[in-house]
Amino acid sequence: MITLTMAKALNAGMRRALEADPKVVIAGEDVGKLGGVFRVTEGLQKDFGEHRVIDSPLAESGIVGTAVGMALRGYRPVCEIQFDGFVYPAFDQIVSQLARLHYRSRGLLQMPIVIRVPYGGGIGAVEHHSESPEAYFCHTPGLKVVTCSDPVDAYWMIQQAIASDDPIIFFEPKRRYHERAELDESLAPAPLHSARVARPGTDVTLIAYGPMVKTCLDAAEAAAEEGHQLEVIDLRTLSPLDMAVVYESVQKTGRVVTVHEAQLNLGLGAELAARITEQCFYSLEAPVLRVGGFDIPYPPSRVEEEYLPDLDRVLDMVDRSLAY
Amino acid sequence: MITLTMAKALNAGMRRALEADPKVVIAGEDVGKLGGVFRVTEGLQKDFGEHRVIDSPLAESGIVGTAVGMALRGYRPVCEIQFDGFVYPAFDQIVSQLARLHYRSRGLLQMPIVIRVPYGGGIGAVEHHSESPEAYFCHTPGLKVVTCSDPVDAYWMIQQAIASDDPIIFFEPKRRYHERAELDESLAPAPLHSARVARPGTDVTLIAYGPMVKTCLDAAEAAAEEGHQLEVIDLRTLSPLDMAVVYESVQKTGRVVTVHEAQLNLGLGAELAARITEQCFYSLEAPVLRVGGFDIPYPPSRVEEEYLPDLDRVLDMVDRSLAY
Amino acid sequence: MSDISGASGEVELVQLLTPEGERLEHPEYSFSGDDDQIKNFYHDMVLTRRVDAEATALQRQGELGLWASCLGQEAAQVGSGRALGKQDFVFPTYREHGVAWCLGVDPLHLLALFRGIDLGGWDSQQSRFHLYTIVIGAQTLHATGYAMGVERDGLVGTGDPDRDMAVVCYFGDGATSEGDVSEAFIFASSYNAPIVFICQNNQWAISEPIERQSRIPLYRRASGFGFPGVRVDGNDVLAVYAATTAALERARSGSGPSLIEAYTYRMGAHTTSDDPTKYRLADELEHWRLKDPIERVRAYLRRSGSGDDPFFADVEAEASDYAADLRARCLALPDPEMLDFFDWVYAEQTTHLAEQKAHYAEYLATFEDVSQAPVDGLAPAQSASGRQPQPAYPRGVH
Amino acid sequence: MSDISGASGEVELVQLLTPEGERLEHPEYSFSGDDDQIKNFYHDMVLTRRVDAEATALQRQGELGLWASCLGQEAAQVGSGRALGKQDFVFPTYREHGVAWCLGVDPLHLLALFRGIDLGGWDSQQSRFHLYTIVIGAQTLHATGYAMGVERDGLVGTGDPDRDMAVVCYFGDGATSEGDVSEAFIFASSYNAPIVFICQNNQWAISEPIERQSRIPLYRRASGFGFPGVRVDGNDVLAVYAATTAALERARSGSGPSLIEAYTYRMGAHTTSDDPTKYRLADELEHWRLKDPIERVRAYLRRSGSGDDPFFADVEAEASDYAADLRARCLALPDPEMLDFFDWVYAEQTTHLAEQKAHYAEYLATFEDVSQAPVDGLAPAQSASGRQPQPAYPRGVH
Ligand SMILES: Cc1ncc(C[n+]2csc(CCOP(=O)(O)OP(=O)(O)O)c2C)c(N)n1
Ligand SMILES: Cc1ncc(C[n+]2csc(CCOP(=O)(O)OP(=O)(O)O)c2C)c(N)n1
Ligand SMILES: [Mg+2]
Ligand SMILES: [Mg+2]
Repeated sequence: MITLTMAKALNAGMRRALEADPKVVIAGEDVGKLGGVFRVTEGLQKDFGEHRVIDSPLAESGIVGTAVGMALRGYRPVCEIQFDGFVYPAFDQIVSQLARLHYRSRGLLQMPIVIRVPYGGGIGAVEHHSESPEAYFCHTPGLKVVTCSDPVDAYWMIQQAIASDDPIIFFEPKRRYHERAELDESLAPAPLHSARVARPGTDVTLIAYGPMVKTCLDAAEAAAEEGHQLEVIDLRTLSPLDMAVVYESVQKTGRVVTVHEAQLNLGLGAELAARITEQCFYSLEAPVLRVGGFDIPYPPSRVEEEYLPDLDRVLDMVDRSLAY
Repeated sequence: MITLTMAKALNAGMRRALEADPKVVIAGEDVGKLGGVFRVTEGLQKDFGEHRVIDSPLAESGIVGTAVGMALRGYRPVCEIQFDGFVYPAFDQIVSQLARLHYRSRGLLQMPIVIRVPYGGGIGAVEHHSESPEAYFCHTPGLKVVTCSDPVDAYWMIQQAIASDDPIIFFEPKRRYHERAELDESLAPAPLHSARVARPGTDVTLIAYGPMVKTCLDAAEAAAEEGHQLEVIDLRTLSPLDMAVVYESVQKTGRVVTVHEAQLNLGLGAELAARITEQCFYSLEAPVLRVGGFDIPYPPSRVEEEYLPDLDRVLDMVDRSLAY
Repeated sequence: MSDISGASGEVELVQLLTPEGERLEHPEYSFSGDDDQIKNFYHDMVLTRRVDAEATALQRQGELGLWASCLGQEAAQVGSGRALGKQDFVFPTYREHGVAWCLGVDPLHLLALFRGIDLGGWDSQQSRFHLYTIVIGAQTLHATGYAMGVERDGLVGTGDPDRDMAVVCYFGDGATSEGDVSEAFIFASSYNAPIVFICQNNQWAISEPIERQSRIPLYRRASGFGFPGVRVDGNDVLAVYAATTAALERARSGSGPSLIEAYTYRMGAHTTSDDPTKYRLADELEHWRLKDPIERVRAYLRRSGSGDDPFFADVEAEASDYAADLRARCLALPDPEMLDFFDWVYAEQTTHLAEQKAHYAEYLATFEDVSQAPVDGLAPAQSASGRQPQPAYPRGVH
Repeated sequence: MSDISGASGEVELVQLLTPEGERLEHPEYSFSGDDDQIKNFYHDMVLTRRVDAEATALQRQGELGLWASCLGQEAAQVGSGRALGKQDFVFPTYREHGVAWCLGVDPLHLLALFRGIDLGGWDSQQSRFHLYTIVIGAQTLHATGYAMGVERDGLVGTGDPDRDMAVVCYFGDGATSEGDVSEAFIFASSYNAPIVFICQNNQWAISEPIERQSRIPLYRRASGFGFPGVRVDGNDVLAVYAATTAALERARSGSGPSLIEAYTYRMGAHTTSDDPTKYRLADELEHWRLKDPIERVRAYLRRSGSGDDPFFADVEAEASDYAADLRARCLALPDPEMLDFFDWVYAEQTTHLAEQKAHYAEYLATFEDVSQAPVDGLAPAQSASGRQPQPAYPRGVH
């Protein structure tokens, strides 16, 4: 049993993957000597060499496009995009190539590529360093999208993602990089594409993922003091969604609040609301309510705490749900 | 009163805009001598010159990025992206620059740019030529997104879009380019960002846009024979959504089916379902149901008719809605 | 300022066979094969052209949705395709039918794609010919990444001809403007990847002439990225073969990337959807017709005596038979099944898609109940007018 | 194959002032200004460095979220910034504080951005200094488009110095790998746009050395795109000034784009978040310290007698005062209001956002009801622990 941060857990998970399979390579800007701007790949180039931990030229489309080529050659590339806001130059390669080569080849070719994206706000950064672009990728068939909310999941999920034969966009909640947890390696990890009930409850279901799981757990704690038992679901997998866990919870609580940092309009909350309403129409006591970033570009850091959903905004929405 | 196709209507609208304002320029691949692969810009370079109707190098990021620069110099560029599937190389410039310069400058700079994108399937094309990427842009704050469903709207909306000081992604349903309608220029056009009831009805509301409006009107016609009065809403503006028209309809019918070609998962139907359910919770007799493309990449053309929502699939969903 | 001489001056073009069929010497490049090999080139080019013509005809008759003809580019494609070693791997655009031919890809697969049956049905790993890429320039990065993998596999510079390998990547003149292509040049140069970039400069990107993309000869683009470039007469199969052979050798030996600009001409429309009379003059076509890649080989073979009437007649006959057979096989292609596509999205199927597929299958079944026997594979989608009676609606997860 | 000579050979570097402060002649470039102008350069460079140091200090003290220092690049920035004509327009990265200075942009605006108050608060049209662009390379296309607009406006090649204008675009060595930059080169060349690309090659892109991006000198990239490039000593303010002046002249006269590689060094960390000891050796820093851009001008001015102790002392004093004042103004900057941001998304506000803003305002008001007077502007967001009593919930359109 060891205690480690999410950043270290990801590092350890990648180390495991590099050890386990010589075809695993890591590529990205500054992932080598520097170990990435968040030090998530620290020490890996030193131990596995420049051929396996590759500092890429400053070109995101190039990073993903060459990863596609390496995958065709039998490699399993793990690409790092330095910050969420810099994934867009690679959008074409991700959406039109990476996501489709398996399909285009009628299942003959595989694209075992992981694209790691530190995402989300709350770190006081400048523009383009606090985005939550997950919905773009969830709307793209052919991709799978996952995100971890704590070090233990980080450790296992990165290994599972690397082991997967499908392309996976792996979102890492950068403001949780330095939070710690205990890892007991003897406990078997949950399947990659499964959601989990992070806290059981009976009154309202909070659905969150990545950085917002902690916020929701805090909210549930606060609500408990006021006598409301909130169930918190950590989605973990954003595409495909593990709706079974969600439906089960909703059938019990009849009330749902979705929470994410991304803009509300066409964010994950929309899809959750649509599916839940269709599937649990007669169980819902209130409409699915959504908390999220406002429908404006991420603001400068001095107001980001207001932009980001926090405990108060979550509880406010819980109250609204309960008021139905 | 003249009869014209949607392609000609767009051409006429752009001609009007070029005449009205010397700062309007058109740019894109093959928009000059060829008049675009769909001939939508036919004759414009001949009449307005190479300085105003610009054949661009084959580089979509370049087309949008230089348009941003031209806009900063006071121009009003209208960019053509040749096909929906080729908008992705420009994604970064659209999402991180075009959508944000007004915001970044605290309202000082304006980005009066229109990006025309022929979109959607049904024309028997090869890969990347039949996509419906509108949700990506609707999820992006700072952009406005519109689409026309008939020649009359096409004629006015393109002019309104060019006149707008906000960046607008203008989706043109390519399979409707050759459908005809009568244009009476003496009738004032509706505001750009408004939805319209394309056919009034009482039993179920069909919400559609672009190419699916015709499909829904046909479905309503067929349903009428079976005694069901479907109300068809043509959204016209996808971001911002004109929800007032939608809510009014739903309060009347209590049943909604959304229809689009785009993949269902996180498509526009999701956002519509979420908002409608929240706002009309007590009026809904059935959950908002969605018809759309399947959650797979667009298939080869020999099966596209099965992939695309058609009259049968719409009516099937209407029946399901009525069965609640 | 650094000089940009050559921008307007005379540009050297490697040529080993004139349009009149005369062999030329070149200080750097030579063709060391014999006339039998040249006869094989001739054979491949004629067959390529015949297949291409058949495909165009099929499109005109409504049997294909589209066709991108390679007419006029046979030498650029066969010359480079035949230079490939048996380990080398190719990344094409959507027009490399002649290269596909050289690698033994059944043209039926190409037709199937343009017929709308699939998005690329051949086994690209086995044929060493990657699937066609339609997004302009995107494949240049895939090719570069593949070459980086080859280098990591230790398959360059070993000196063992059975091990060393290289990657060839094709793209058009228009493609050179896409950011991806420049990024590919940067990665290839930075990692010294074993790759040969072959740009078929056919003078046009749909309606845009090469001048819109570059004001200097394209082969010079490479020098700014730190690797060599050369312009060859793309209608001269010997020059293309020689230059490709040399560039492949260079790549396999570990000396890194290079660029070949095959200077040629798109004799046909961009695709069957295009009407080139809108933007280019007939003269230009006439001018290039005189440089035909096949005619000059025929002239040479006649001149050298290696090709006689029976030889030419045989090739012609073979081409006709091949085309007739191909046409028949094309018409016999079965239509795809919509339901299959749900299974090709992921290596590991998701519950969501499996359910969506199941619901669609149930939906389809409601039609079959009515009509008992569907008229053909497309029956369900065609029944939009005659609706089925109310089915028992499964509550759908959409 | 075209030669790529120069790849490994000696590279010419335009230098007009040695690190020791000696003036040099150059066949193509010369500095025709007088010592007063050089004193002004000195002044600008010292002030730039002082502002930069103050900003770094403010960041260390928690007053800025981040700072990207331009330490060591003052000559590249002031030399080019001072060469600008009064019509010319500039597109910077996020590090051009010295250019901003030359264009009269109040450094307070730069601090405000890095403090997290706004995303760029200066009037870019009025100052002719576009907002900072953080996405690497994106601004090169904006600059090119702007230059295309200038050309369309008929403001090149008129010969009228009050009319002709040009655009200057800055970017780093790392940026040259981004597809956008190559596309900008293509558009600029294709349309013969009046633009000067200035690449400050400071040898590093965060932790990646220039060799990762290019194996040949960067200025040579231009030649492959059909326009001239030159490498100047980026720590030599006279050389940078001379080369920029010439390139601007060229652009204004209608002769099209050119590239200047200002060969310099990033003396500090990439940003205050970075720790360069992880990836580079102290030697390198020492080596470059001897080439300091300010020291050599000081040496020259001393040597020529144009700069005496009082002059240097005055500049120093002015810099200190300026910095102290700037610090005070920085600390006095008011925090932004979240609600304002809703109004800056669109030129024409949408109902949706107006409603979202109104709902958020209502939500904020529920807190004020409880606490009567918020302690400061951020009060509502800070009240996460002490919840308000149940408010009367307005039914939200979220
Ligand atoms: C990214 C992208 N943009 C636009 C297109 C549409 N398109 C298809 S082919 C073509 C021209 C390509 O010209 P070139 O590279 O010279 O190749 P050629 O067709 O001449 O062989 C264009 C613009 C595309 N396929 N991909
Ligand atoms: C598209 C994009 N990718 C990555 C980054 C993160 N990033 C910021 S600065 C930088 C290095 C830039 O190097 P260079 O162009 O040499 O400029 P310098 O910082 O040295 O002035 C990187 C990778 C970014 N801002 N934008
Ligand atoms: Mg071409
Ligand atoms: Mg740098």
